Amino acid sequence: QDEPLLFEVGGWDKTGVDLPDGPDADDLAGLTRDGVDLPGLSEPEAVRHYVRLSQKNHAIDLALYPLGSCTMKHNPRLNEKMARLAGFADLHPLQPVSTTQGALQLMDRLAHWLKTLTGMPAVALSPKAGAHGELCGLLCIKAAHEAAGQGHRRTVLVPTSAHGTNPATAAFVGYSVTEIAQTDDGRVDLSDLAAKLGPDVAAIMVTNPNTCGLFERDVIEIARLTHDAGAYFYCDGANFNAIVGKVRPGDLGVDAMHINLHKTFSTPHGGGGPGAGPVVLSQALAPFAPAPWIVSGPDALGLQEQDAGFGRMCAFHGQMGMFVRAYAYMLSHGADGLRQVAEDAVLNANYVKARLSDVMSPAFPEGPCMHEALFDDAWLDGTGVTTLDFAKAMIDEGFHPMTMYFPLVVHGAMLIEPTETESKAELDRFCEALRALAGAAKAGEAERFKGAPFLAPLRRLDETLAARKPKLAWTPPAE
Amino acid sequence: QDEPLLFEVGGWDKTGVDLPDGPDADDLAGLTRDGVDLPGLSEPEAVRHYVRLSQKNHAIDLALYPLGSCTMKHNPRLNEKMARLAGFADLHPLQPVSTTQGALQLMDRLAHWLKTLTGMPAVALSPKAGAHGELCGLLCIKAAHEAAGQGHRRTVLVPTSAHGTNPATAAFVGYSVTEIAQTDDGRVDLSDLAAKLGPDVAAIMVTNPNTCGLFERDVIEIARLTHDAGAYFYCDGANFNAIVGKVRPGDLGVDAMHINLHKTFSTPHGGGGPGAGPVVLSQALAPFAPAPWIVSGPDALGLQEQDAGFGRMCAFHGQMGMFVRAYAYMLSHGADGLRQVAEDAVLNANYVKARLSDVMSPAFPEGPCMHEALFDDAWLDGTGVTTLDFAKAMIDEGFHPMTMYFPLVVHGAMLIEPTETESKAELDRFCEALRALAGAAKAGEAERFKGAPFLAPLRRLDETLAARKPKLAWTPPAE
Amino acid sequence: MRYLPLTPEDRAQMLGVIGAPDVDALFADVPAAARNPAIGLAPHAGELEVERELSGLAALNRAAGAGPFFCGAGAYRHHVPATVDHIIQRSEFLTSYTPYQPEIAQGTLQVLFEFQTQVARLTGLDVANASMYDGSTACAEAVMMAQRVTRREKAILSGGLHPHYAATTQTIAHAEGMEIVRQPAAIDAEAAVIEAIDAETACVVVQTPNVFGVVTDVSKIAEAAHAKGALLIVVTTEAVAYGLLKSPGEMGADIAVAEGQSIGNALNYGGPYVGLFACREKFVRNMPGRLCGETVDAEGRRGYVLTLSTREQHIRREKATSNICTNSGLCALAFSIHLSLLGGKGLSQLARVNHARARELKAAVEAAGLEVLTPRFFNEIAVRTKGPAADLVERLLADGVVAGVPFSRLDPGAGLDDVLLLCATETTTSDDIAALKDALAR
Amino acid sequence: MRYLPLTPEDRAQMLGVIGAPDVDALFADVPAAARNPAIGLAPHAGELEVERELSGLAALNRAAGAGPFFCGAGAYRHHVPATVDHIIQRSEFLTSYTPYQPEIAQGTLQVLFEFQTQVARLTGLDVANASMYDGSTACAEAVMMAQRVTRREKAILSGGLHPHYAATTQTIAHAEGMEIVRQPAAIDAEAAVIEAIDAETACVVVQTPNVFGVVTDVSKIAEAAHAKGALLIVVTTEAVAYGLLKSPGEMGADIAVAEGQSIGNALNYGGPYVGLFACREKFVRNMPGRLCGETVDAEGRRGYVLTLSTREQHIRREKATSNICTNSGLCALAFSIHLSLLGGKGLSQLARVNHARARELKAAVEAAGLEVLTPRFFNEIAVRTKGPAADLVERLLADGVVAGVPFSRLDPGAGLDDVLLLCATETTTSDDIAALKDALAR
Repeated sequence: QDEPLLFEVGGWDKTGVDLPDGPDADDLAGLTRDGVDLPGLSEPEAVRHYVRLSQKNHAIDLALYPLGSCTMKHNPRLNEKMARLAGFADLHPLQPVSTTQGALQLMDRLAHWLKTLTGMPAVALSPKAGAHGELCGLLCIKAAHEAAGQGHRRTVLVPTSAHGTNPATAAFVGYSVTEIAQTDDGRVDLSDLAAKLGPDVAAIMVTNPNTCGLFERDVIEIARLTHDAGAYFYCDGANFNAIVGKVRPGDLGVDAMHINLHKTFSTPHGGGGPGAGPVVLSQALAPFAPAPWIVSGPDALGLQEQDAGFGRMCAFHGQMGMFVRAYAYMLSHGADGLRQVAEDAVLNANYVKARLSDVMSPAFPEGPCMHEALFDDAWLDGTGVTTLDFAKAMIDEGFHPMTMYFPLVVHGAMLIEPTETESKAELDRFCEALRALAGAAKAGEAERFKGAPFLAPLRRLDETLAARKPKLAWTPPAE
Repeated sequence: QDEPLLFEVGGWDKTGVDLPDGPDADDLAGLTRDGVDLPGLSEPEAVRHYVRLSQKNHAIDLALYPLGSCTMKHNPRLNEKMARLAGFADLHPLQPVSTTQGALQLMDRLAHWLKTLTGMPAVALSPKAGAHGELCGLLCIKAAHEAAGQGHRRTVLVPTSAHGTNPATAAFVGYSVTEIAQTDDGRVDLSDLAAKLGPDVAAIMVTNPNTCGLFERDVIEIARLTHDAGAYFYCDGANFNAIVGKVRPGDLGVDAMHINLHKTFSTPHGGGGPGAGPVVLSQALAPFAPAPWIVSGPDALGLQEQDAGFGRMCAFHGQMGMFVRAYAYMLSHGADGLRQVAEDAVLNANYVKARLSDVMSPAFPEGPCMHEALFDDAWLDGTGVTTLDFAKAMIDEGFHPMTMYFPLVVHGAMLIEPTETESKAELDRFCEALRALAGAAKAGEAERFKGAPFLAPLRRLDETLAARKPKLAWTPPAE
Repeated sequence: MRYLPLTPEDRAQMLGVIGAPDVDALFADVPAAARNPAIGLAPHAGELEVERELSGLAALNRAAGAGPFFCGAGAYRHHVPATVDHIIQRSEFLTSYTPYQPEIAQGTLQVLFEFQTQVARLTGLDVANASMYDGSTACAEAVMMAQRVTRREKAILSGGLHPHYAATTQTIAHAEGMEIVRQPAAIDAEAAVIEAIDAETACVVVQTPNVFGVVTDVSKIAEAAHAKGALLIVVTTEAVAYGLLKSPGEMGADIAVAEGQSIGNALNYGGPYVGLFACREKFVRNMPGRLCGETVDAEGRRGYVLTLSTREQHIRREKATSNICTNSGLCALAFSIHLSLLGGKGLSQLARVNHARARELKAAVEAAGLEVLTPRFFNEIAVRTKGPAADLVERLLADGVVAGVPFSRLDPGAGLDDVLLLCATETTTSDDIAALKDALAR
Repeated sequence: MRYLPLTPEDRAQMLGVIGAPDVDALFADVPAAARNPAIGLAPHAGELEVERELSGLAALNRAAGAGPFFCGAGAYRHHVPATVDHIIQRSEFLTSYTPYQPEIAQGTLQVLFEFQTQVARLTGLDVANASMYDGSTACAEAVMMAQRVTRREKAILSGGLHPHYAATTQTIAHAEGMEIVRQPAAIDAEAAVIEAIDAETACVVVQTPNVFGVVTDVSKIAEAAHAKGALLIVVTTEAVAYGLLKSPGEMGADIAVAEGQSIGNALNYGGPYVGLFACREKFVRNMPGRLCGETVDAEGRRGYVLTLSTREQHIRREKATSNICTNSGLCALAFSIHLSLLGGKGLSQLARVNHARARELKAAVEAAGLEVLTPRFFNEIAVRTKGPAADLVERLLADGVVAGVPFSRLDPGAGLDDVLLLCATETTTSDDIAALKDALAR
């Protein structure tokens, strides 16, 4: 049922807080506004508004959320509780550092875990999300090249299968982007890479495991070629969850890699952030990392907040609230549990792949996948059903659709990432549902797909209308 | 969709906690059991199980919950937060009292508010729910009579409209129950009361406002007659929310009254408890109140835990967690806000009554009601629709049914209590839905009602089957 | 007022629809002299102010977790997973009513069905109800149920029963007309009830582990009771003990009651807690409290309803088996969630860890020169103090150690002033125990 | 492992279905030498142990609420209603993804639409996006957006802009190829930017209240900028100020950015926070970040979707307006809930209370003999200290007072070592202010 906008139910002179009116600000004459044109809700109305709205959402707490490349895993509630301890949540970023030693210790320990797990000597904690971390990594690389008199290197090589953030970030920093070809088995084409690695190349950006869900089995050779060409190896760490505790990127020759704490270390996605994107760095890049930086004093930890590396990524020290959650997750799993995370994530994905390969068409049937199973739409040929239709029909079965049409290198791609926190029973329920849907598609029940979803709070939305005549804010109804 | 029982999804050797195995209890040879035959769930599975289940419930946070006599009002989240402060939640009932002075102060202040709001000199805090409070009140009365050599008084008078707990409690204590007749306008019949008040009567139990939602306008005369007959006036305080801050039962001659903290003071119902039922007492009854009792020392508060009054109602000091919530609610409202609570509760009920009286039949059309509006089923005559059918059809409109077939004195009773925390907009939405349903019933659309609900997680349940062959625990499927 | 949605304009409009001049007209039935008294209480306060006052009060208490802590005696400090408290705060559980409308209360109902099954299996009995207020009232209800089953009036309470449970039972069951025979408090007193059982005995009530921590195999008591046509009621105040010890059902109990607080619920200074109540199937129609049963809906789908309500007060009124209306639903939910996370395996582990901590505690107390009185224990022991136990507790408190519960606080007349009850759980660290030992040695 | 549902039996069965001998076979593509390294980190720990470690670390910090506290300078301690934190922890908000599938994400989407409307109205501008990482990155994005709109390369940053915002903008916008002219830090420096505007200027960035607390009417700066074809970007680090002060839009701003932490969000030692970003409608296709728009579904019902995504990286890749992928959704939700509780009325009240507390603070500081440098302020003032402000902060800390932020910590090179920034909010009590005054007087 339709939930009105708060502007339609709120009272324009109503409030859900009890505050005094406060004296007039007579010292600010001429600088003040004449009221704020926003409705208020009493607390019961507010609670109901948001609880009702919430029930229109799918969530990982409700069912499998198999968004490949997004890693929707269980978010432990312990982590939420820890992040709300007054000593963390009610702590000001500019208090005297002598009053925040616990926070600095936590950041220092988190850094130690990140460095140890990746086999890298340094980590910049402040980036606020994965894309922000990519930016940080490329700025380190740029600064390193400039310091070495290599500022003329203006090209970044990116595989066709890369996340959109990779070329966007490279372009942002002023690099020109050149694509690297992909082999038939879904990996970087080494000969194309070698051909394109020249004196103008600043870095390569490779996701590993890559967005086809495959491990770049030539990664050590990729690193060697890159380094030989005087370029740096930026690894997109979005899929680190597939190898955490199992493989250290530092052992593979990586120079910089961001880590999405919400993907690998379970901080909640929250309907689109906040994330956190610390960047681990090789010895060569470490000196160029931005402020702030934790420094060890004789008796206490300190913060170097100025004049570090290439500058500053944001106002304070990064996403402390996410650090607490991620560190709680790490401690909970330990070295043994984190390796198990990677193994179970990969096992679950291969299980889904195995159970669906006879009714759908895997994009790379040979060999194991890593943490996600990629299918193309060849199996839908002639059914009149598209990847999109199929995905929307999943909604009616109680599941969130998989990632669609990504990576771009696979036609009608369907990228399924179950994560390690799904039980076999839930995987079986999911596979049965998809098998039944696949059967229906092949049996010519196209209408079941074209109109889907039927059972969601809304039917398909008109995205074209939204973009053609953008309505981005509520306006009062015309009188 | 069906959510399996945890016994069907849990693993018999699985656990969602990480504990060491622990050493064998070799010192308890012969006294130990061979494992515990219960399944476990990993944390992700547990979260999903309960979140999915939760979405099958209606809740006050979702929509109006007009259960007359149950008082489903908004539960402020501040109160939940306060009850979880370590100083309250992580406090043992048998710690040295010197380490629990804040808890005792809170109980003392809560007692002060309860006494002031009711105009009564004493309050026993320990009863754990309303019915437990009734028991406490009657035990005080019994003890007082016995102390006065009036132990022969064995009868309790109860109006026909009373809550079932009243006669049940009286019978429990060994009293015989005699019903008092009701007048045509829904109040205690004074002449019947006077006739039945004799030397054998220990007490009367009258709810005020009564379960027809009406104020006993002769309450002072009722008290006078009762006291003149040597009996005590027990008031069922379930409906105190209608008069809190507005009328003090002590001013009306009441000797004992329990207060459901979850009804008047907003502690959450929690799907059926925990409640809390402190009992305010007159000077005559105060000496007989049970242990424990807060006592004021020169420097600190103490607890008298033995040899108080008629005995002990439960193991410790009562529902402390509910005390914190109720006290937070009282402070939030203050004396002015609590009076407003009563006024808005009564206003909302009268508004619903006014808006529905032309399409339904109010049981007592004359004069205002208090906090709930009572209808009978005369208006359904000839429609083929029963009160039950009508109530079930409300579910399809997104509302919880009102209380049905209670009080027993009204045929096919429908008792609607909106509470003060409903907005006019929600009341209008509710009244419109009921008006439309009433129209449908009268228009002969009986099928819409007989089969209702259609849109709930389940259709009507077979209660007869459940009672005839009780299945009260899961059993493994037969092989 | 932040919790009141009506605006002055709303109120005026609504009065217009009602046809009342003002809101006071709606209170016309209230005697004028009693209407609108002056209430000498503070006016409404903002959330910040309320939070300040309550936080201030909370800060005057010493939380159990603030340092070494050894109190048990009917309430136990355990670690509860964060998930439990998260789920019970979901609106759909927290702010729903008793599930009288099963079509829109299947969440609560299925949980209750699962809870009943869990309790039945823990206690080794056939059926359990949907919870009671707490362990002590469950004990009183069990005694009264025995009266209904046996049609006898006498109940014998063991000297090992928690004195608060005995007092509660005495108060309530006596009010209902029963004769309560309470045996004198003694450390290892369970077998003594056998002598007292006679042909008028409705039930014997035995606690294991008892209030002194003593673990007892009650099989012989069950035999003796049954031989005389009496029921055996077994009480447990520490539900975690079910993870290690023989279940009441296995030892022949007819009714088992327990305090369930240990699983899923905080200490809360004594409440709210959750009473567990289980019995043999043949007694089910004499049970007090709510019961949830399985059934089907109009389309044949499995579902759950409250059932056998012909026992209850809202149907039977003065003929009900009990006057109980509410149960302890949300606490039962917390119990059930925690237990579903533990599973049988986790509960066994937890119980073993508790037992191991208590063994460490016992060794430390003995090393400090005190005599341990409890021969067989789960996670609690009774200790003989030199001088009144209450004095020792005060002295150790000055050293920052909350040393336990003097038995005299529970039963001042028992002549056991030199008995101190101490408890250790998985939350007790070796440092805590060392601090106690050091303080004792001072 | 409590978060991992697979049992050993599950794993064995699944490997069988896959046809792999063991799980390591699935990692065959990983170079053998790099597989399964020894990781020198602790093994897994139970919830109790993890809670102990983190609680221990938290206890090493002094929470802002632990005593008198006057830090602001870009992060503000306000009271957040308990309802806010309750709602954002609901599974359906907390554990959902970016709303790419609008049919099952209307909850998140409608909230974003409401948030955008709230931000547009607060800032007095036409459109707002669905949030940014924080205020500082929003500022940098605004500068780069001005470049896209004006096709000019130069940005002028006022000397009143928060030094961290200036540094962030300098780093990021410079990397993208812009020339950043940062004016020297000065107390009341806003008007100075007018001189610097020239025909190459893409934008001027002015903060009000500025980092020294100074409130400025930027209308004249807007006129000057527009006269030269440049945009005016107005920055606010204290969103509560919107409740009292003229909005950026009303004063002629083209883009307004702000730190939204003050509303609905805790201090969190600096993050996560929520950046607000609003602009005039004509610039909408040059905006960074996510946008939510209204549309209809296949049955004509109103609904919401993410829209204009042709600006974004996942569609446009290297031609995107920004590389941003995530926003700060949950913090935006908290902001929106708190603001919907406040309403315009409550926000105005809150702002007035803040202002009144700051006036009390100012009077106390002056009474203690210090010079207040901020001529017009909202809830922050800058004070001239005798000697380095950092030393004074250390001295007062010994007296239990966290006195504020030395400007030198933000910008050590500015030569303003004797400037201390102090802030008061509704959480600041008169006792707190008295404690500061007393400590200053010592």
